Amino acid sequence: MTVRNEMNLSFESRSCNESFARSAVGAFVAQLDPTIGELNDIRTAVSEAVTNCVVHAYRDTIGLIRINVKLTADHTVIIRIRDNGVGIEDVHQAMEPLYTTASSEERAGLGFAVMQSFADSVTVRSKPQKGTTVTLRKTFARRTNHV
Amino acid sequence: MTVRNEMNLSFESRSCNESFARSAVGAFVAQLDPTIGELNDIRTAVSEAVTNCVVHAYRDTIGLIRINVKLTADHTVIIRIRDNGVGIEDVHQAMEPLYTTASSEERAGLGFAVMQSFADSVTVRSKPQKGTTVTLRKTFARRTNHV
Amino acid sequence: MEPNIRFDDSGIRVQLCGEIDHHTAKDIRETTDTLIQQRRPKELRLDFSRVSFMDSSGIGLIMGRYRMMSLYGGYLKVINVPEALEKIMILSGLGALNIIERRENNYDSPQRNESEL
Amino acid sequence: MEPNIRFDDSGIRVQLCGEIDHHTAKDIRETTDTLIQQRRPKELRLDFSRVSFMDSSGIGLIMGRYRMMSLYGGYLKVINVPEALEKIMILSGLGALNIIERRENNYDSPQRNESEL
Ligand SMILES: Nc1ncnc2c1ncn2[C@@H]1O[C@H](COP(=O)(O)OP(=O)(O)O)[C@@H](O)[C@H]1O
Ligand SMILES: Nc1ncnc2c1ncn2[C@@H]1O[C@H](COP(=O)(O)OP(=O)(O)O)[C@@H](O)[C@H]1O
Repeated sequence: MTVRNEMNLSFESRSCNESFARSAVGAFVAQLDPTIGELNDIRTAVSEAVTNCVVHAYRDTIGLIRINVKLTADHTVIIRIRDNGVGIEDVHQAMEPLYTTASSEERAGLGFAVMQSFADSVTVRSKPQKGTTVTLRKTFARRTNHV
Repeated sequence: MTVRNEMNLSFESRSCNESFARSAVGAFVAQLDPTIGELNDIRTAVSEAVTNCVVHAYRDTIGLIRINVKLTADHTVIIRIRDNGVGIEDVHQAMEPLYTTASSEERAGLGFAVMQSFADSVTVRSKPQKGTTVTLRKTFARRTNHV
Repeated sequence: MEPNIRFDDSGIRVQLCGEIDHHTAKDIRETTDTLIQQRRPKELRLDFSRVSFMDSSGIGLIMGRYRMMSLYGGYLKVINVPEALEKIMILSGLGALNIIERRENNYDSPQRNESEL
Repeated sequence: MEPNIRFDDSGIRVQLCGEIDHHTAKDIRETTDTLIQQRRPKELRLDFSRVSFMDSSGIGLIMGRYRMMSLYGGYLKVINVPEALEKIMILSGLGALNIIERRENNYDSPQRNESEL
């Protein structure tokens, strides 16, 4: 896995940054010449992970969200989204579709389900009171008109 | 000067990141609801500063470019672009229109002139062999349909 | 991002625009709920034809309005879902509620029929 | 970003597209210079109508082609500059070279006159 290009991004957990985060990651990933559908998948998965930091990790506070994006030689994007928030006690349970600890705020409990469906793989590492790291991976179809 | 929102970005000095950098900064600055012209000014000034890091600061090497963007309560954006490259001996001379040390590569020597014309102010701090920090500032016109 | 609102015989149609995420859903929720409470329409139609992006916050938004309309004895329709949003609509399980209509005539083209797929 | 190229009686017209910066200027330069060397046209027209962004790398690109055309005894014209690029074109001092034409007919609309402003 040769990394061809890499970027780091950090910003505060304000909800107005959700749209910025997916735009910035999208602009970087565009270098791999994804289809519109693939780009939309990435933007959606990133939006879910970042929203979780805003809504859950830093509930009632403002904290730092850090994103690392790697583009590899084999048309794969690896996106790591990190927070130093409350963390998740039971990651397995958290990833179950419809499970949410914030139903009063109309969270659908589908964040992780969307990430899993829109990325090729999702890995979650979390420590209560320490924070959470979500890693998304997606390989784009090689297009004929692309070198 | 109350900072309302802030972000940090870092990436390698590859020329394909020039377009990513101005897109990411543009997406963040869009929160201040600038006009299309104001947004284009910012994108252009950022493109000049980032290109200088790619072309001059890290000539023949790949190094890290770091960008910090602050949005203040009074509709001002402050953008700091930093490199740890070769630095500039004589900043005053470097900022003169048409001055360039890379005319063989068709640099027009207008990078700083464009930054000065497209931003409200440009500050340059540099140390030979240490690197350069360019700070761009621009205040957007308050628009009537905007809170 | 302010939604356009339109009243007709069969109820209220809310034309959503732009990107729907956790941040923008808040305003849409407030506008829509005020309308529902004031007007108690029989039918609420959420028109997605001009929505360019949506994440699971949009699903929460739809589910919440669905529940609210049911509470008041009315019903919700989700209309004109663009192709780009089909994947997330399917994944959400909203299909089972039978509230999604793929194509209805657009807000801007009243000359077309209100026929449904 | 590959530029479109068109030949006509008066020379060569190169239709540039998208964003011109230090990164994309490289390819444009190579394509254009190969053309100039192979064809030695009397006139080279760079059409900016579809350029959405340009920084000072674009100025370097224009100046370089200007010099090259002069070298071969031809001349350069910069045509159809969009409003968004006027600010940087003015700042560049290119105006003094008298090579910028604000409006010429567009590549895509040959029915219009080749009249100049
Ligand atoms: N970054 C995070 N920090 C802390 N808790 C999280 C984080 N991400 C997810 N969670 C927990 O996992 C649950 C499920 O997340 P998700 O599937 O995205 O649904 P939703 O965000 O709609 O609740 C959340 O309700 C929350 O309890
Ligand atoms: N980040 C930087 N690091 C080192 N040198 C720089 C940097 N930015 C500018 N310079 C120097 O200043 C000169 C003028 O810069 P500029 O006005 O942007 O014109 P150009 O980039 O076209 O040369 C450059 O040719 C270079 O010598």
